[in-house]
Amino acid sequence: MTPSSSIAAPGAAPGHEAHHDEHGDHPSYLVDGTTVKSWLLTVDHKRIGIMYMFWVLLFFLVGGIFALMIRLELLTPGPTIMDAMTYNRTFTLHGVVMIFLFMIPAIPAIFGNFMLPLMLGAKDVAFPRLNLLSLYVYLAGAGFALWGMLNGGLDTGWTFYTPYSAHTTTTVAPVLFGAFIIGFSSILTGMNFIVTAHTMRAPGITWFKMPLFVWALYATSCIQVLATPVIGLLLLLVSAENLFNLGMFDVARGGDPVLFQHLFWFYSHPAVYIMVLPAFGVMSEVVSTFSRKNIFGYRAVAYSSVGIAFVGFFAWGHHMFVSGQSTFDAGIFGALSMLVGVFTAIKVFNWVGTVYKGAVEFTTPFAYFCGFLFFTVFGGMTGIAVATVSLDVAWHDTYFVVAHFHFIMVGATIMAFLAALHYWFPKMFGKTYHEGWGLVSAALIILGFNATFIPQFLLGNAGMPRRYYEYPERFQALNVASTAGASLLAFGFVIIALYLTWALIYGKRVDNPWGSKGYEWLTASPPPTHNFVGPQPTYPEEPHFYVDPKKAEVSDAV
Amino acid sequence: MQEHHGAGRYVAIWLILSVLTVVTVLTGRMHLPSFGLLLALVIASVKGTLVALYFMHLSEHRGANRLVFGVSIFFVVLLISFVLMDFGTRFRLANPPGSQYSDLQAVDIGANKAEGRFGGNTHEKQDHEKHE
Amino acid sequence: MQSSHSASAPGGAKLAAHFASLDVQKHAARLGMWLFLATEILLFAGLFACYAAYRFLFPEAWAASSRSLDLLMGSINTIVLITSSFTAAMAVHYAKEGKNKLVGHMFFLTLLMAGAFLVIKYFEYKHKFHIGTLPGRYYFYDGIQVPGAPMFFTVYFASTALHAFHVIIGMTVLAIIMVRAYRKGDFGPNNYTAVELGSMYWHLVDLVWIFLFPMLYLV
Amino acid sequence: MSDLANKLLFLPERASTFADRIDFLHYFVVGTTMVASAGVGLAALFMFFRYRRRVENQTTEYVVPNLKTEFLFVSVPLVFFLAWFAIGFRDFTWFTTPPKDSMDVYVMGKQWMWKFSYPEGPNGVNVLHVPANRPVRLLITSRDVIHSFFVPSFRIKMDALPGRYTQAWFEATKPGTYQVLCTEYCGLSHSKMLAEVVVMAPEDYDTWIKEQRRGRLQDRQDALADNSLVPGTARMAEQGQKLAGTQGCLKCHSVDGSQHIGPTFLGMYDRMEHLQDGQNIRVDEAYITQSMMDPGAHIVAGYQNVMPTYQGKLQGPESAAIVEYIKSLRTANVREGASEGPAYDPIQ
Ligand code: HEA
Ligand code: HEA
Ligand code: HEC
Ligand code: CUA
Ligand SMILES: [Cu+2]
Repeated sequence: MTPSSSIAAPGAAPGHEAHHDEHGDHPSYLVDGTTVKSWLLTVDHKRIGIMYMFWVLLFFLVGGIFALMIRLELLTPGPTIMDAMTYNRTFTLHGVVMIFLFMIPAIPAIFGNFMLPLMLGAKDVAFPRLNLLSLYVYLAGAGFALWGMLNGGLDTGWTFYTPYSAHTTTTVAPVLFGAFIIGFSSILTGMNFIVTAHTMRAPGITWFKMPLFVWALYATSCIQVLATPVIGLLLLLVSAENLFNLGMFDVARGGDPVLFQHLFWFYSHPAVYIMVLPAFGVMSEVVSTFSRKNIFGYRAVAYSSVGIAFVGFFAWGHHMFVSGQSTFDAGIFGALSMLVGVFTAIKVFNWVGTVYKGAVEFTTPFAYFCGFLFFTVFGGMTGIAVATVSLDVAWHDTYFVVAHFHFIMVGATIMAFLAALHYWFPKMFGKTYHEGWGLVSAALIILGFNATFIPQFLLGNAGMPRRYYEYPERFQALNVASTAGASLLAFGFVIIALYLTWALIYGKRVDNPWGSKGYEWLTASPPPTHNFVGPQPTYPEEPHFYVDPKKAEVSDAV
Repeated sequence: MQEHHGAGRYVAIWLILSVLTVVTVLTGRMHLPSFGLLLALVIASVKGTLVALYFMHLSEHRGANRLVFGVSIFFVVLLISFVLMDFGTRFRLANPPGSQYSDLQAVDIGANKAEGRFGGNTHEKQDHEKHE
Repeated sequence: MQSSHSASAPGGAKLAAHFASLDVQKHAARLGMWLFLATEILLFAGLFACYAAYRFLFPEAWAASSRSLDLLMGSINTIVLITSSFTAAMAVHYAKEGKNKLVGHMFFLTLLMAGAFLVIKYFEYKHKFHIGTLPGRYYFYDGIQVPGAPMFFTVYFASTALHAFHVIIGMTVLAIIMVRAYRKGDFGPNNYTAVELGSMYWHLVDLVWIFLFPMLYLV
Repeated sequence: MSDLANKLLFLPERASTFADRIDFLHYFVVGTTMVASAGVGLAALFMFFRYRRRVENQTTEYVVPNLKTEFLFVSVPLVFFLAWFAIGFRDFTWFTTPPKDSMDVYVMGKQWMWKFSYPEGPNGVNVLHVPANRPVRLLITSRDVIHSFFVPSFRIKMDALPGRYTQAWFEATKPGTYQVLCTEYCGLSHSKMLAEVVVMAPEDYDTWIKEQRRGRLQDRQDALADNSLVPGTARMAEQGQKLAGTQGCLKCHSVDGSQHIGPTFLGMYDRMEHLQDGQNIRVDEAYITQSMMDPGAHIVAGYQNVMPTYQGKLQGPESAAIVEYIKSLRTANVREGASEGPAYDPIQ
């Protein structure tokens, strides 16, 4: 199968591949074995990705329900639907579920698992069984955490700051232990991806011919491997403190709570790049496909992923400007935080450059790309704003910070997640969804998102602290606006859930509806179990090469 | 891809490691005033390097493996040094009382003889109110 | 579809279907192991950071407390662990030559020394429980009366316990490989990855101890 | 002009020299943010219209940036960012180095109230009086967990760490009353840990503090305190007092120190209680709650096991209120007032 044959007829009716499952010689991974066991014990990266998708979406729903509870509670200044204790548990669980159960595994474990080997022309990831193990480890951790949540919950905020977390009477240990276990799953995935990228590239795919999604995953994986153990240890120490009074951060005996914060953010700041780098990777693929252009400045984008991962490790102290940390450290961390912004800016400008002179088709993934671009710049620049040391004195722990990170986590990462979901839906299931509904819900989500979180920036300016169950009345108007926006947002998600489920069953069969020239589209949709039938396809010069071969003149300028 | 060495090499490394252990114990016993810990850590690093290079065959492995090891050590150093910088330069009273970087006494954080935390810290509650 | 193992290459090594060649497979295994070891190093990094911070703050307490440890037992343990690391390295050496029996013997020696290490550690712990040099609020030792001393023992117990836990894991891994060497005896010049990775793990345990020893006993 | 900007950005009134200093940077950064994001968004939108796909499978030119472009991508943001950092860090250093002549006030955060004390008295709860136009240094500590002292109108914030001091300083520019909020999550009533700063004209302040030190106008403090700002705990203690009466606790427990059927509530909280079985136990929230729910679990030496269980008779908030009430009856065996140095009660 040559590349040209697979992308010959974009959007066309079912290609010959789509019928494989019927005559069964090279069945697609979806139907190759239909027993429950063949799914639960599979080592096929694609099936593992699909199983991850199920669970991750479920946890997104759970986290989203918590979010809506928060928003409802904040509708009025006083108690609205719950008491203070419940509220405190709700935002903690919202944070924990969204971060540890949803956002960190979301793109790498679903789309990374599915696409990485396809993009490298490999039959699987390097350690298929570890890959399966990571799923079960994740579920075990999630089980622990959920059990802890149901049996008392936890009210420390997702940051688990001591000494509060060491003394609260809520069930800290099971949730922390759950998060600790999930950390292993994250490490396993990361190791697997790194080794896969190093050893499993098909002949012809050199480092600088790898799709940018792979670069992004590679950088993400490095962070996962290097940062996760530190929080693992920290979670153990806090559990030990809570259960047995180990005393590592015990103030009465000379311990230092700020040390805890250093260790926490040593992981959690790089972790925000675990959440956003894969999103950047997805968007590099999406923007190439839909503007039918090679990425403008491929190397710059690739290097900047690694650059972000690296300097991301030097910025953790910017969460602690007013925590009693030294002025000197604050200066260093403040300055280093700025560097991350520069690397991100490189990416942003290169994406815009990719659209330049392209041939843009405005589809649902591209709609999300537009939203993403705005949110990333706005969210990222407000990140720079809070990294500006003197300004953070006022903004720290107010709704401004809440708005900043939702802008970048919901605004950037979820937009990318949704774009990936729509972009690769045909790849994963061989079917397509209804474009009209896609655009409607994208519009709803982008609108609802702005309505939810822009008021929160203003709330933060006005001085509303975060994690507030009750608030002074002067903040109510903006809170009502935010809650209204959140309901719009939720509505958008419900529509997506409906039409995608519909498409899963009744969707039109397609092979490569976008005419994409990404490497993953070289094989059939859905791919056969071993990704390729027959000899390995040869890979074109680079992914996303849409130049007319007849007049392959290269203009080396802007 | 990997050469095969005789057992002699491992024996040699083992001997060096043992000797270094004895050396570090001896220098440690001398309680050298300022650079004692430093010396001990240097010796430990030498030992660690030997183990990594020869017992773990890092010297023969591909670049990627060396990079992984190097980067992880680098991040350990990064973590420790930024944290220490913080303690060394922050507002003195924000350090744990009783520590060498704080002007407050340990009793201020509720330590007293009766409760046997630090034992008999003889500094009673005293004139530390006037921080200047 | 679940055929991750298929082709069998000469020398007993199995080539999983998704790898290009045995060489690549070995490289992948090693790289994976190094990455795993990197996570272990960073796991201990957290404790080292706690150690460094508190030692920086309470140098006198550190000096006094470290002198209350039993240097002799600590030194013996260091030598024991280094020697066990040596035998583990020898196991890889013999595995490459296909001398499976010797591989088993070497790992057996390693396990023996690991056991000895734990026994000595046990006596050290017991003594501490007896005299009261315990973490945090459990501290009741009258001998050292400096602020920060309980902190030292918090760090001491946290790090040695975590290390001991790694020793136990390592012992389990080595025991499995040892049994395989004795029973199946299929290690050879082309098939010693398991031995190599197992012993790498063991060396890491040793490596951590090489740092913990001076940090705790020789401040 | 800057008033308009303040309104648009919902910034609160600007009432300290620090606020004057940083607000300009605030407009600059937020303004650039809006311009940059709108710019990037519009550029993408424009290109979408300009470069719409016209035929299916349209091919495109191969465009790569030259070095100059890439250099521009890097340097433009970098210049902005570094400039912000430089200005920001200069102001931050200014904020973390109080002037030599500033007046000290000790601030202690405690679940869930703020205590203020002046080196030579007086002490106060939840209301901080300061003079305008004089630098004031706050030495902030906490008695239990981390809190954070935040005055939006002054744009200042600093965490209160248990068992040690952090510092923050400000110079208020106009008399008035400004809200203080706790911005570090500290448990149940985190959102009710409010207080206020009363900025007085310097002369008024001088007379005020003189009167306070003479100790004559003790209750003046209460008169000044805004009732709506009385912390939740105070209200809870009140409620607890009522409950203790209606639930019959006071039939057996006195509140004046005299022994009755049960031990007195006065000073009960935080004391070491000697138990029948020879053990000692510190009376804390958990123990008090347990005593209500399962009185037989620990019997105080010298008393009978006659206390009925209140399991099922008291709701969670009710028992919490009673606990607060008992806590409010603590005696002076715990050092009070931040001016004595940071005292830390580990919440066991
Ligand atoms: C995906 C998650 C994510 C990402 C990517 C980021 C990205 C960044 N974050 Fe954010 N952050 C969080 C998630 C994230 N953050 C979370 C969860 C918290 C709160 C944690 C908690 O306390 O609960 C937080 C909190 C947080 C704080 C602490 C605030 C406080 O508590 O006081 C700070 C402070 O510096 C900060 C900074 C930054 C910076 C500098 C970036 C940078 O990486 C941003 C870089 C991007 C850009 C700069 C945009 C691109 C730039 C351009 C296009 C250039 C524009 C052109 C010109 C200037 C001409 N973040
Ligand atoms: C990835 C992370 C993530 C995501 C996606 C979100 C999403 C949202 N978050 Fe949250 N949030 C955090 C991470 C995240 N948050 C963190 C870390 C904190 C800090 C916690 C702390 O302080 O400790 C926080 C805190 C936080 C607060 C502050 C609470 C406080 O400080 O008191 C608020 C308040 O408005 C809020 C709101 C929202 C809203 C309205 C959404 C909405 O975007 C949610 C919209 C989603 C839905 C409504 C779900 C709809 C889903 C479906 C219908 C299912 C679809 C199903 C299929 C396709 C099968 N979040
Ligand atoms: C019938 C008499 C009686 C009533 C009514 C009663 N108690 Fe008690 N209580 C006792 C006695 C006797 C003891 C000491 C024995 C023990 O520890 O159980 C005691 C012990 C306690 C203790 C432990 C005191 C300490 O110093 O260790 C607490 C706390 C307490 N009671 C709270 C309450 C509260 C709150 C109520 C009301 C809701 C209440 N009690 C009602 C008799 C009573
Ligand atoms: Cu005190 Cu929040
Ligand atoms: Cu950060």
